[in-house]
Amino acid sequence: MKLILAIIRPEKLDDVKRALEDAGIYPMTVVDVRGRGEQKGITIMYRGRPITIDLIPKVELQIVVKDDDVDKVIKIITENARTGKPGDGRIFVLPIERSVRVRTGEVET
Amino acid sequence: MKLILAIIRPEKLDDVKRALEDAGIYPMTVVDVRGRGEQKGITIMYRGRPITIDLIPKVELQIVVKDDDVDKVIKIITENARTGKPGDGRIFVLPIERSVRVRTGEVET
Amino acid sequence: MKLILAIIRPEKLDDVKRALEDAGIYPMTVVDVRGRGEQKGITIMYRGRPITIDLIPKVELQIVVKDDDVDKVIKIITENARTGKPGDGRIFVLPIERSVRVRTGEVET
Amino acid sequence: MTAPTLSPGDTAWLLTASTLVMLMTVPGLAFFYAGLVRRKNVISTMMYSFLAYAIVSIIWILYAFSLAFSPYGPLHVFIGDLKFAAISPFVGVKPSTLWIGTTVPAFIYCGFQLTFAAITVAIISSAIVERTKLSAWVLFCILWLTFVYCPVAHWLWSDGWPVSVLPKIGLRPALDFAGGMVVHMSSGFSALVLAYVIGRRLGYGREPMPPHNITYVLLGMALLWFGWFGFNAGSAVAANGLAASAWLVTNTATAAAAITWCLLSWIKEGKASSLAFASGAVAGLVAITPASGFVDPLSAIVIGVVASIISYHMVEFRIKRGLDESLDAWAVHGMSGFWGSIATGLFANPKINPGNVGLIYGLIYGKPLIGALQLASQIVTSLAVLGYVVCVTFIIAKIIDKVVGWRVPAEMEYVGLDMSVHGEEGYIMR
Amino acid sequence: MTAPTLSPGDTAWLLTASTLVMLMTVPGLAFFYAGLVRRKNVISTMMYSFLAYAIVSIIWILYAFSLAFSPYGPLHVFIGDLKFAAISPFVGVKPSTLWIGTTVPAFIYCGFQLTFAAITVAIISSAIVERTKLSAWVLFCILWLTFVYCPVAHWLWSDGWPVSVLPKIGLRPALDFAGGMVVHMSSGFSALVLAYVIGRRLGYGREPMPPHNITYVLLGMALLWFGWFGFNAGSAVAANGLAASAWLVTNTATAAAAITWCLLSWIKEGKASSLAFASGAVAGLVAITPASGFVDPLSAIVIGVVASIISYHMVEFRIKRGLDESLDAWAVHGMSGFWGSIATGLFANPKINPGNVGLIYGLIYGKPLIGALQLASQIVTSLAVLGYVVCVTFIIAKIIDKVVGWRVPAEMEYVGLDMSVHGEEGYIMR
Amino acid sequence: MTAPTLSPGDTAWLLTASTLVMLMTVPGLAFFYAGLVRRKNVISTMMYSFLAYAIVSIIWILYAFSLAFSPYGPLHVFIGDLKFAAISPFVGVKPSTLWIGTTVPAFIYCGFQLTFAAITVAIISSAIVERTKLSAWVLFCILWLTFVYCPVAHWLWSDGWPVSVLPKIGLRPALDFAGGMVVHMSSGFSALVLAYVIGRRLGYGREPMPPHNITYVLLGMALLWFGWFGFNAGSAVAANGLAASAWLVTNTATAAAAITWCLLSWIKEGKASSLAFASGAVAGLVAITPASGFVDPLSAIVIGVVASIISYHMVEFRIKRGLDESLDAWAVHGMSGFWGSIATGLFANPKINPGNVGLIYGLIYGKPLIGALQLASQIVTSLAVLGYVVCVTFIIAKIIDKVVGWRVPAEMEYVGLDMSVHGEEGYIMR
Ligand SMILES: Nc1ncnc2c1ncn2[C@@H]1O[C@H](COP(=O)(O)OP(=O)(O)O)[C@@H](O)[C@H]1O
Ligand SMILES: Nc1ncnc2c1ncn2[C@@H]1O[C@H](COP(=O)(O)OP(=O)(O)O)[C@@H](O)[C@H]1O
Ligand SMILES: Nc1ncnc2c1ncn2[C@@H]1O[C@H](COP(=O)(O)OP(=O)(O)O)[C@@H](O)[C@H]1O
Repeated sequence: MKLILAIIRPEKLDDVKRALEDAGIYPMTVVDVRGRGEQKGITIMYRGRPITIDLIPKVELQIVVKDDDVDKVIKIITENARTGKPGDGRIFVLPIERSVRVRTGEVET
Repeated sequence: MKLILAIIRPEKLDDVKRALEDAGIYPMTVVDVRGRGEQKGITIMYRGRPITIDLIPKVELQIVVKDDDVDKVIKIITENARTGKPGDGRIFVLPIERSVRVRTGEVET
Repeated sequence: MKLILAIIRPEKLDDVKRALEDAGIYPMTVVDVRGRGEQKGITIMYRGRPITIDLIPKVELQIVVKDDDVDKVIKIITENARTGKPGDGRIFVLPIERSVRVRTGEVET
Repeated sequence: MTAPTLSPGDTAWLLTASTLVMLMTVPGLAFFYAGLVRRKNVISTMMYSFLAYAIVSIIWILYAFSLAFSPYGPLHVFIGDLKFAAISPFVGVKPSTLWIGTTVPAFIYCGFQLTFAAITVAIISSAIVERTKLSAWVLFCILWLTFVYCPVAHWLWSDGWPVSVLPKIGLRPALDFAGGMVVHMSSGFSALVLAYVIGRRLGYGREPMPPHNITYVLLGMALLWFGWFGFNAGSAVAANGLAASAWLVTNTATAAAAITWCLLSWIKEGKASSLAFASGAVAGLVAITPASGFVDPLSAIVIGVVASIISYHMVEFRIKRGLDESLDAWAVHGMSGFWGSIATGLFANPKINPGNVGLIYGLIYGKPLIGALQLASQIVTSLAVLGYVVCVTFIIAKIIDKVVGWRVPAEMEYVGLDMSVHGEEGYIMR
Repeated sequence: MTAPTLSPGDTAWLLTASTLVMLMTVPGLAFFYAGLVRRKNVISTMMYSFLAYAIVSIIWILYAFSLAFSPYGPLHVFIGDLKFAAISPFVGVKPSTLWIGTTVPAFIYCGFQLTFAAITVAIISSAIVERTKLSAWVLFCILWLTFVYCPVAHWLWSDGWPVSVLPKIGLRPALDFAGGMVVHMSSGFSALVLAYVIGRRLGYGREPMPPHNITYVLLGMALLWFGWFGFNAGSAVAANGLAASAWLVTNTATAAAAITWCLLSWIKEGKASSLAFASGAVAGLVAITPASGFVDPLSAIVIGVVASIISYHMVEFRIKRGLDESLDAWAVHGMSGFWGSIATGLFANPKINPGNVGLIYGLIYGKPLIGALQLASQIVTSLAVLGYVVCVTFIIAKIIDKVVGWRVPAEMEYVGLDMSVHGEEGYIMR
Repeated sequence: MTAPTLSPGDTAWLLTASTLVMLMTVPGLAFFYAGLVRRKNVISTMMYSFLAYAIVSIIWILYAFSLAFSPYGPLHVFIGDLKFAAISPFVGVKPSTLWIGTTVPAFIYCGFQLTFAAITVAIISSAIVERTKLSAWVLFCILWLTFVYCPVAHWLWSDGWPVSVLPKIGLRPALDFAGGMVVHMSSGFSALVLAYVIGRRLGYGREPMPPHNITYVLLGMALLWFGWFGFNAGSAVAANGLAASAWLVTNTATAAAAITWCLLSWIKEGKASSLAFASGAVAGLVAITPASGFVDPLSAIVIGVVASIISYHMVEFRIKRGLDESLDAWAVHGMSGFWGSIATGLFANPKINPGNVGLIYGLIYGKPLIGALQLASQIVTSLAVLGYVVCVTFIIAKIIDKVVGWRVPAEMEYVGLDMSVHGEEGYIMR
């Protein structure tokens, strides 16, 4: 199993969620975060001065899936969270050693 | 060392925290998250129409423990966060490569 | 690539951010969390009674960097987030298997 | 009888006072209560108050004002008739001798009383938060206003037995300047009954249910305090010395009670809780309400201090009994309203309101009998109000339970009523 | 002519009413609108209202009051002159027969009217939120106040053609008690025009843009309702029976409209939305505004119910058309203001305000012609206001677009105006 | 002497004005200040204001009103006596010639003044936020009210030397219509002294300490502005032309000052900060306060603009000096209060308040000497107030430091006073 950490634009959450549902991927955990990428945030010219807003609100999805589903999930997220402009986000894949269901105590792998 | 990610019901946080304390496990980081499991959230019948509330507030515990303590912590969490109803949550175990204490800079393993 | 999870004091965020910038490390994700370390929170004497405040607001940095940069980032964070008093925080390093840029879909390693 | 003359000064004050009392419910009470519940029910809790205000506003015009304030009808010792229903036959732009406010247009006397009826109903919602169907609450508002509020208001403020019959049997007319019995005892004890009938919130006692926004509680408290000057000083129905006196004793009792409860929490629990301050302020406001047109500022201090001591212990008692009377309307409104009604019979000072003497000033000024009789009237009437309110509210509550049912399904309660009933989220702070 | 005598009672009420109306904008409207936008624009949205209030406050004193309320000047059928500019020549501590408020000091009549002008401008900001330059807004406030508000206010409330010319051509003087046309139609239709000129927010229709803080919307609604008693009952410019009547019908129509819209959302969407309640309350307040000095409480119920039905469907229509008139000032203020202005010609009851008869009471009391003429005057004047406002606002909006441009750059809009324009973050809750 | 007659109109306005001023502290100031601190101290900051209000409310009744407003006693040039302590001997339901408000019941004159005393004390809390023991604050409230507020209020508003002695030595009686010196200079300079004695917050200057909730600051500002109409127009102690004038100049100066400070931030810092607008509004309100019963609207614009310019630079100066006078009561209240007191001696216009002429209108109307003498009186009295307040506050602050200590332990400060002192969390938004 893998933990997929996907940091995306908040306004794309609904689209991504819906697309994942359509693919049969329901479970997820969502965290409200702030972030910046390589652009060092957004720089705006205002009244002739540059202003940098460096931590922009983002949403982090944490999705644990079977190894086989990783590619599918990544594909869905990239396609649905994309605007083509800087700030679209990043997806990271982490290894999971064990997964336990609290309700039953059962261990999944 | 392992990072235990446990997503539980917010109203069970106090119980879990207390049970961990009793077992000598103090350190933890708590994140407020929203999530849904395989049930796709909660579905309610209201005035004859089904309503799905899909992202329910949850609490994510992040606890880094020695490898030997992983089972104990999982056991304590499952026992104390359980209600037996859908939505009780999930526990994931991730490998940690290094752990550093900011105050001293010392590396633990 | 590695995911560096650094839990630090919120009031040190600006210093750490600035120091990382100076070292050329821009990208990061920031999560507002609460936590306690081995001290079980802060204990205060108030009107003769001990009071324990157990979950203190912290900030969690999530920074994904090339393997070579890990030591540098850890050093910068420890140096700039340190006050020398309990509660300075912890840094954990986790392995990343894959990293995808949403905007382009390109996979980094 | 010559037509009474309109006083612009009195009218100005009544217009203002009515507006102030309106603010107590919309949004005063709404914020006070909404701050005390969990985040997932903030909208729902506010909507109970808002809907109560809106529903009472309409019904008041249609028939409730007439039921409560018409001095006519066969049962006029108990309740008015429908002579002024739909208030169309009576053109209210002129003052009328039918009501206490003979120098103000009847329309604003009607409006002023409307705001009292509305807040009384809204207070009761504190007992049902986080678990109750909206339809049940709407139904309750209508029935309770009709069968509980109208009679009790009629008793004390129109031609009811406590003012018309008691004097005939040798007692004094019962005093309730601004609603210690009519508003606070009736709503507080009704809240207790509802809490009993509806039952506890899921997880009550097992899970923490801390107030999600104390700043809203404090905002609500402040707006209540602010509006209460209209409530009490407005009840003089004139801009005169009595209104001024009511203003000052209201502030005094409230401050004394707020400090007292805050001190109790400081001493007993080691923390000077702001919620303690807020609860104390409300207890003080409630307790001075019936007395505010009769007592002097020093007595107001005593009334406030005792109110907080009583209500503080009633909260403890309520919790010990495991009753989820969720926001303590009974302990604060019911019991401090009770205390204030009795205290009126103790501290009424004839230098403030000539002719009205409580036991203590009766002893001082050599009229102990009149004072004792006043106290007796206060006790008798309070107990009658208490008994009537508890019985009728219980019947209404049970009927509603049978007909529509009070509780939402468990999943709705778990998710929170904001999402499940209103389809809304209070705050989206991300 | 003898100098009019100051009435302390009337003055007390006008001082209070002006203060209440001030609160409607600062912070009533500011919170209402700020709660409806996304978190990243909460400060920005409030600042539009606050700046509108502050700018109007200064300009009003300098020349706008004179333009609107001077009965002199060559164009006095259309607009006043600058005789009272800078209000220095006229010392306002005494009452003046020039204005309706002959028993109150001219200064407070000027101040009362100031608060109306300010809120009218502020309402328009609802159409431009989350995407507009501050400089464009500041410019708009000045131009719109001068070229739209001053003439329209002059028409109805000073010596304009709807009151001075219409009677001469056989119609009745147009009635607008507290600003159905002057305040609500003018701001509502101007909002529509601005929304059209400025265009939609980025992502509108594609991304969810839920209100970030419904509790602020409800707080704003409550403060509007509260302050509106000053708005409508204050428009009697005296503490008299008419003020009392206006108070009561205002409350009645508002309650009826709030319940109606809430019911519509319950029935049609399955949820009793609190935003529906709030929108209904505002629609009711708007609709009763022009009628509040003329109609009785039962008519007020009808006016409120119909207002919500109309505005509810106008919101739907607006959304279907894909127009980002962001916070629905047009649907609520514009259309309910229109309805209320017409309704005044239907429901005016001479028992409330002698001499003023709408069509319905005209039929009842045997004066159908007068009633019909009144209705005609209402329709003619409403349409004239509508036409004038739309045209002039369009011109102003286009000029500003050319000169400074309305929209901020896309990145600023994305980041939010709080950070990019004001350099501030509304809440730092971490 | 015949007993004065009660005026219902004046009484209605005083009842309203007192209620409005109460709202300025509870919750106006509380929200203004609480929004400016960090989230972890939101409750604590509010509680300083609430407790100040409650404590002053009680002490005022017990003895402070008498000390401040009794014209009797051996030291009556400096302070009153205890003749009216516990206000029991004087029955306040009737007007009294002892005080300026001869047409209103003495009780409400006492209540009106109470609200002034309370807000003055509460303003000082802005200097001690986020680091101070509750017990020290409670003690300070009592001592400061007694030894600073009562004398200074007596000087200007009862029988003190600036009104009784200055005329005898050839100067004019000092003018302070609504409290430029009594309220704002005294609280502002006391805040400076306290900040100096208590010292900086931990991490001040090294860590960012941004305001956690700007919407609360704006809400607080709005409620202050709203309530200030009661503060200034109420200080006429009648519903007359002077009250109307005070209403209008208050609004004008405030708007001018808000725009000015906002512009300064726009020009100098590139952002039109909403906090700048709010600070400007308060500076304008403060500056017009002493002048509000004397100046015309055009002068009010000047007073407002200059107030913002002064206070803006004083904030910069304070920051440069590294002083943690945390919420700038000194820069805003102290310095704009000073400016307003001087400005009264410049701009007083006899057309507004007959007999009172400032230097500028003295020159215009050919009475330069009277104007100059007025200005001299304003300067002398302001400086005396400043000197007295600074010295006595310093002594009180030092005594409290010795007896109970001002600062909480460092860990409590780190965790925040909400959790550590009050055991509460302001918001639980999860
Ligand atoms: N190396 C990283 N480590 C942690 N978070 C990152 C990293 N790179 C990006 N992010 C997160 O992703 C968000 C979007 O990244 P960004 O670099 O702007 O996207 P892109 O450059 O691919 O368009 C950032 O705001 C941040 O939260
Ligand atoms: N595969 C997953 N990936 C990420 N988070 C998950 C996953 N499964 C569950 N969660 C988290 O756990 C919470 C509870 O899960 P749920 O499936 O409802 O519990 P269960 O089915 O075991 O009763 C969810 O709200 C979500 O936050
Ligand atoms: N074992 C752990 N697992 C998860 N989080 C931890 C752990 N230890 C510390 N933390 C996080 O780091 C924060 C600071 O830790 P603390 O132990 O107080 O620092 P130190 O002891 O190094 O001074 C805690 O509040 C918590 O959020």
